[in-house]
Amino acid sequence: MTLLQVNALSKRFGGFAALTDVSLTVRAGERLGIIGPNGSGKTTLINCICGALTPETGSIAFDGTDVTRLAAYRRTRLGIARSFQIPRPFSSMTLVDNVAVPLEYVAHRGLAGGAGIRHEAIGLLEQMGLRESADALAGTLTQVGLRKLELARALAVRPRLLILDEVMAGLSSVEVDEMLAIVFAVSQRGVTILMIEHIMRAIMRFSQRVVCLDAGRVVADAEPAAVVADPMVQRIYLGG
Amino acid sequence: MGHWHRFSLGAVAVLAAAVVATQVVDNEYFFYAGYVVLQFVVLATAWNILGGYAGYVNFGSGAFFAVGAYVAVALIKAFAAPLLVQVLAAMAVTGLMGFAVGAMTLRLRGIFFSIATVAVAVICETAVMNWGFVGGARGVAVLAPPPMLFSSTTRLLFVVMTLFALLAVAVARSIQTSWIGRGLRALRDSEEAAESLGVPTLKLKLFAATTSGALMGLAGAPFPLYMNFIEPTSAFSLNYAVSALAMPIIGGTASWIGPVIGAVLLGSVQQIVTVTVSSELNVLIVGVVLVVFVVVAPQGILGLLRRLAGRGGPQ
Amino acid sequence: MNELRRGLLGRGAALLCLPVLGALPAAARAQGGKPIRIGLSIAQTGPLGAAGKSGLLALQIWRDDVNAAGGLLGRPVELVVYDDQSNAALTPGIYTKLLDVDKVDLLIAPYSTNLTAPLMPLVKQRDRLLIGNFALDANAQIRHDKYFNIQPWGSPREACAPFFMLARKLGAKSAAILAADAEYAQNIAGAARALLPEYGLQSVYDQNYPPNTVDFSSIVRTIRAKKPDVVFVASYPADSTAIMRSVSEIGIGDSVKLFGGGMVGLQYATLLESLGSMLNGVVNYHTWVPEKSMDFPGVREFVVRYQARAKQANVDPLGFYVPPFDYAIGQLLAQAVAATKSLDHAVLATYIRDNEIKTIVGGIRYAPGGEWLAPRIVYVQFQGIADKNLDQFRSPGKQVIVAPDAFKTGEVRPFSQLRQSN
Amino acid sequence: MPLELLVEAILAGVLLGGFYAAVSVGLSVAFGLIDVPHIAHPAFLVLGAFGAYLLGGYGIDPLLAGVLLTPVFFLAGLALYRFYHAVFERRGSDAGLRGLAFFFGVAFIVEVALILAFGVDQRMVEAPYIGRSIALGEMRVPIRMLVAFGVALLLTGGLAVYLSRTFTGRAIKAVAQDQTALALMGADPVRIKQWAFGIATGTCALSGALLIIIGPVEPGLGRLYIGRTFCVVVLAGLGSMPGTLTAGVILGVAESVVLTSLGASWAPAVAFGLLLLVLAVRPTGLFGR
Repeated sequence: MTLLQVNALSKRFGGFAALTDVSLTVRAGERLGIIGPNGSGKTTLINCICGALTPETGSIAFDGTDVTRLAAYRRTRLGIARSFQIPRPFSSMTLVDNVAVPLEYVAHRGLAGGAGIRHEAIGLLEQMGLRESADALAGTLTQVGLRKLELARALAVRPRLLILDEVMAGLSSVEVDEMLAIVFAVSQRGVTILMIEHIMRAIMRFSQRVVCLDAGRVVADAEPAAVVADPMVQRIYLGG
Repeated sequence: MGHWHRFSLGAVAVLAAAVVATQVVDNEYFFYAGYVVLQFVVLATAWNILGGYAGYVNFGSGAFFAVGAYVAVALIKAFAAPLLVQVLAAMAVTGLMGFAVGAMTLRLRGIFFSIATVAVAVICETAVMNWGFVGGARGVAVLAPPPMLFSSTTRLLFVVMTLFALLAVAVARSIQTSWIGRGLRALRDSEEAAESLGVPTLKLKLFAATTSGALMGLAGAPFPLYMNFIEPTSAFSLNYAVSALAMPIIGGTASWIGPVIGAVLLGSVQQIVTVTVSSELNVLIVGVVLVVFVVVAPQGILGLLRRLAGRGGPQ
Repeated sequence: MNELRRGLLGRGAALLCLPVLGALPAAARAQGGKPIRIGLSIAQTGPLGAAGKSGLLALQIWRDDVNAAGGLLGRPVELVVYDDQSNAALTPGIYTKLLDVDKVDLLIAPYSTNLTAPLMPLVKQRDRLLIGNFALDANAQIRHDKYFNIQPWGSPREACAPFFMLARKLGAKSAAILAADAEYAQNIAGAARALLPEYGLQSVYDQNYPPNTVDFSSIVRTIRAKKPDVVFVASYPADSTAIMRSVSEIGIGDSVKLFGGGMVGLQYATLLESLGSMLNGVVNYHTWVPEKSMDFPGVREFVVRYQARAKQANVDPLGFYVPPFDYAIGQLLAQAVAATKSLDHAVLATYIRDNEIKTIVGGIRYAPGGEWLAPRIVYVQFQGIADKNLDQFRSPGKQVIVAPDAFKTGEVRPFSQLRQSN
Repeated sequence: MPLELLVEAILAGVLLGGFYAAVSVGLSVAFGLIDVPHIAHPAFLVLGAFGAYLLGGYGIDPLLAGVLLTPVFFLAGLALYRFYHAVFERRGSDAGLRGLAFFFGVAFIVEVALILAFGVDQRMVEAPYIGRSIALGEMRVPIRMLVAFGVALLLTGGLAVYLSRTFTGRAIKAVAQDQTALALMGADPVRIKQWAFGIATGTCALSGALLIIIGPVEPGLGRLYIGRTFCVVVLAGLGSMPGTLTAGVILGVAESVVLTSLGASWAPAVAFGLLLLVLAVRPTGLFGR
C-alpha cells in the first residue's frame, strides 16, 4: 500500500531550480533513505512534503489525500512528523513541555491537559533516555540530547510517516548506533520512515531502499547495494 | 484546579478592596494616580499577550489605546452611549485592528509586524486629527455624567479600571496556563518547529493579536471620562507605546504576573518617589531603568526573584 | 499661547510623572508663619518646555521679589511646581495632588490650552480659583466663574481681528490661510476663516498642514500660484522657521501685501537670531515688545532682571513673550490677597472680578468668563532686521507695533516692498 | 492641480526624499543588514545635529563638522555594538525584544544628555547654502535641499560600492544571510557586525548635520524620525542602498504631492499607508532579497 506519493514536484528559488520534476513513492511501513550531495534538494523536498514550502508544480498525496496546499500543521495532524537538520528546540521550555506541545495539539487535541499529558510526555522522554532531564530547560541540552528531543517530539504526534533530516550529523559512532537502534525500534512499531543522511554506514544499514538526488533531480531509486553500485551515484559522490 | 480558585478569590478580594477604598479613603489624588497605574496594568498585560508570550512586538500600543478612547468619544457624541457600550465597542474596534494588522503581517518576520503597528499608529492619529466630529486636532471636552453609587466620577472609574485590570489579568492568565499559551511560547522559540508539531501558528498569533488589541482598547475606553477633555497628541502619546513595552520587560514577560509587577512598580513608584528630582532627569531615569533592567535582569523582576529563590526553571 | 506640536508618536516625554523641585522654597527671608503655597504644573520638557522654562523663571523672580518685600499677609510665598512634560494626560492627576496632598493655597494653570482644558471640570467641581497661563478660550465650555486668564487676547476672534484690519488698510482683496493641524493653530485659523468675508477677503487657499512637516517648498509654491494679497499663517516654532526659510528661498510672489498672523516661535530669541533678515516684513502677533507704547511701569526693570538670570538658567534670553505675563500672574494673586487679606477663593475671585489689577503688563480688568475686558493683542512688523544679531531685538524700531491703533508705533508697510529692500 | 505645480511638487519631493534617504542610510545598515533593532538611530542623528551646532559656534561649516565627527561616531558605534553583543546577542533567544528596550533606553539617555547640555530651545546653524536658492528656469530650488540630496547620493552610492566591491563590505552583506558561511570564509561574524554598526553610527554624524541644515533641531526631535526612518528601510527592502534612496524618494514625492494638493493634512497617512500596502503586497520591500 502506498502511503506517500510525490508526483512531478518542482520548486524554484528565484532563478535557482531546487527541485525539478521529482517523483517518489513510499510504501506503508517502508524504511527509505535519501542521499545526495549538499544543495541537491533533499531538505527542500522534505520541506515540500511537510508543508514548510509550497511547490510550484506537482502534487503530494498522503494516504490517498492530496496535501499539496495543506498547511503544515494540518499535515502533521494527518500523521506526518519530522525532525530538523539543525535542531529547533523550544529552548525556554522544559523537555516535558517541549513534548507536551505536540501531545496537546495533535494526539490529544480537544482534551484537557494536565497529569495525563505529563505522564505521556515523560514516557516518550524515557524511551529516548532523557528521563532524568525531563524538567530541565531544552536550551541546556547537548547536541545528542537535542536530537533525541527532536525525535521524542516527533513521535508525540503519533506519526504514520516520520521524516528524519540528518538526525545523526555530528554524533559520535557510539551515539550513531544508539540513535539507529531507537529508529529501528520506531520502525518496528509500523511507522514509515524517510531518512536523509550523510553517514553512509548508517543509511546503508537502515534503508530498505535508497533514493539519490542530485541538482534537484532523482538520479537513482533502488536497493541500497544497487544505488551504491550505480555509476552515476559513484560519480556524484567520488567526484569526476 | 486549585490555582484558579485561589486566583478568583484574590481577584474578588482586590475588587472588594478597591470598592472599600472609594468609601474610606478621603484623598482624591489616590484615585487619580491609582487609575493611571491600573490603566497601565491593563495596557502592559495586553501587550504581553502578544509581545511576551508570542514574541511579536507591538510598537503602536498608543494607537490602540487612543482608538479605544476615540471610539468612546464618538459614541458619547453620537448617542450619549453608556460606558458599557463604549467599552464593548472600543474592544471590538481595537480587536479588529489587531486582527487586521496581524492578518497582514503576522506571516512575516516579527519586525514587520512591529513596523506595521507604527504605520497604523500614524494613520490612526492622522485620521483622528482630521475627523472634526470628535474634535479633530483641537480636541474635545467630554463631560462625565454624575457618577452612580460613588461620590465622584474618578472613584467610579477607579473601580471600573480595577475591574478591567482583573479582567485583563484573568484573560492573560488563562491564555498562559492553557494549551494556547504553550503553543504561543513554542512558536516564540521556533515557529517552524511549532508548526511541524501541529501548532496552527498563524491562527494562534491572530488570536493573540486580536485579544491583545481588544484589551488595549479596553484600557483606553474610559480615558475620555477620566480626562474630561481629549485631544490626539496626549491620547496618541509615545508614553503608552514605551510603557506598554517597558513594564512587562521590567516585570518579566514569561508570566502574567510580570506585567502586573512592572506596571505597578514603574507606574506608581515613579509618581511618589522622586518628588525632589528635576524634570529632565525623569526621562533619564526611564532610560537608565530600561537599560539597567535589560542588561542586569534579562528575565525581569520575576527572573530576579526566581534566581534569588534558587529555582532555575521557568514559571 | 500653546505650541504643543504633535509628534509622530506624540512627544510627551516619558513614563514618569515626577514633580520638579524647581521651586522648593528659597526659604523666604526670615519670615514667620506658615508659607503661602502656590501650586502649578508647567512644562519643563517636551515641546512646551522652552516656553514653560522661561515662564517659571519669571514666577520665581516674582516669588523672590515678594518674599524680599516681606511676603504676603506676613507669610512667605512658596511655589509648588511640577513638570507635566507637555503631556495633558498628567495634569488632572497633578492638580488633584496639588489640592489634596500638597494642600496648596492658590492655583496657577499649566502653560497652554491643551493642558488646561482637562483641569477645568475639576477646578469647577472643587470651586477653586484658577489663573490661566496662556490658554486660549479654555473656559468657553465650562464657564467657571473663578477662572481668570493672564493671556491678553480674549477670544480667537478678537485675537485675529487686528490682523485683518491691517489687510483692509493695505487694500487686500484675497487671502490664503495656512495652519498647522494642531489645537492652537486650528482655533486661530478657524477664527481667521470666519473673519475673511467681514473684511471683504476672498479665500483663495485654505489648507492644514500636518505637524512635523519638514519641507514647505511645495506648499509655498502652491500659495504663490494663487497670488493672494494676504497670507495668514498659524504655525508652531519649528514650522514657523521652516516656512520663513521656504518663503525666502522660493519667494511668495509680489502679490502678497501682508504675511504672518499667528506664527508661534517668532517671539523666541533663538529663532529671531537665526532667522535674521528673513523676518523682514512679516507681521505677527505678540504680547509685549520693547516699544514705547508698551512701557508699562516696572516692565523694563523686570526684563532687565529676567535677562540677567536667563543666561545662567539657559532659557530664552530675551523673555518678551511669556515671562512678563507670568510675573503678572504673581502680581495678580498678590494684589488680590493683600487687598482682601484672605486666601478664600470666593473672596479672591470676587475681588479680581471687580477691581483693576495693576501689573507690569498694565492694568487688567476682567470680563465675565475670565478673559481680559479689553483684549490687547499686538501685531508687530519686523523692519530693518539684520542677520546674526540678537541685540537688535532689544531696542525699539525693529519689531514695530502696527496694530491695534492704541499701541501703534509705526505704519504697516507692504510685505513685498520690505522683502525687496533687503 | 496645474501641471507645472505638479512638476515642481515632484521635484521638491525628490529632493526631500534624498534627505529622508540620507537620514535612513545608517539604519539601513544597522537594522537592514545586521539585524540590530536600532531604535536609538534617530537619537544619534540628533546628536550629530548638535555636534554640527556645537562646531558651528566655532565657524565650522555644518557639512564639514559632520565629516569631522564621523570618526568619533564610528568609534562610539564600535563600542556600543561591543556592549550590545556581549549583553544581548550572545545570550540568545530574546535579543530582539530586550535589544529594542535597550536602544529605547539609550535614546532617552541621549535625549536627556542633550537637554542638559543645550536646553530645550530650537537650534539652527548658519551656512552659505541655507536660506538661498538657485533658479531652474521658472522654478527656484532651495540649495539646502540640493545639498541634502547630494549627501544622500554620496552616502547611498558610496555604501553600495563599499558593500559590493570590498572584502569587508561583501562580508557585511554575507553576515546578513549566512553566518556559518562567513565563518568558513575566515571572517569573524561578530567583528564584521561590529564594523558595520560602526559605519551605521558613523553616518549619523553627516546625516545629523543634514538634519540641522534642513531645519531647526531640538533634543526631542529624534522621536519624530523613528517612524520615518524605519519606514524608508522597510520600504527599501532591508539593507539595500539603491532601495533606500528609492524608498526615500517615493516617500518624499508622495508627501510633497499630497501637500500641494487639497487635503495636505493627510500627508502622513498617505506615506504610511503606502508602507502598509508594501508590507501586505511585497514584504521584502522594493529591492528586497
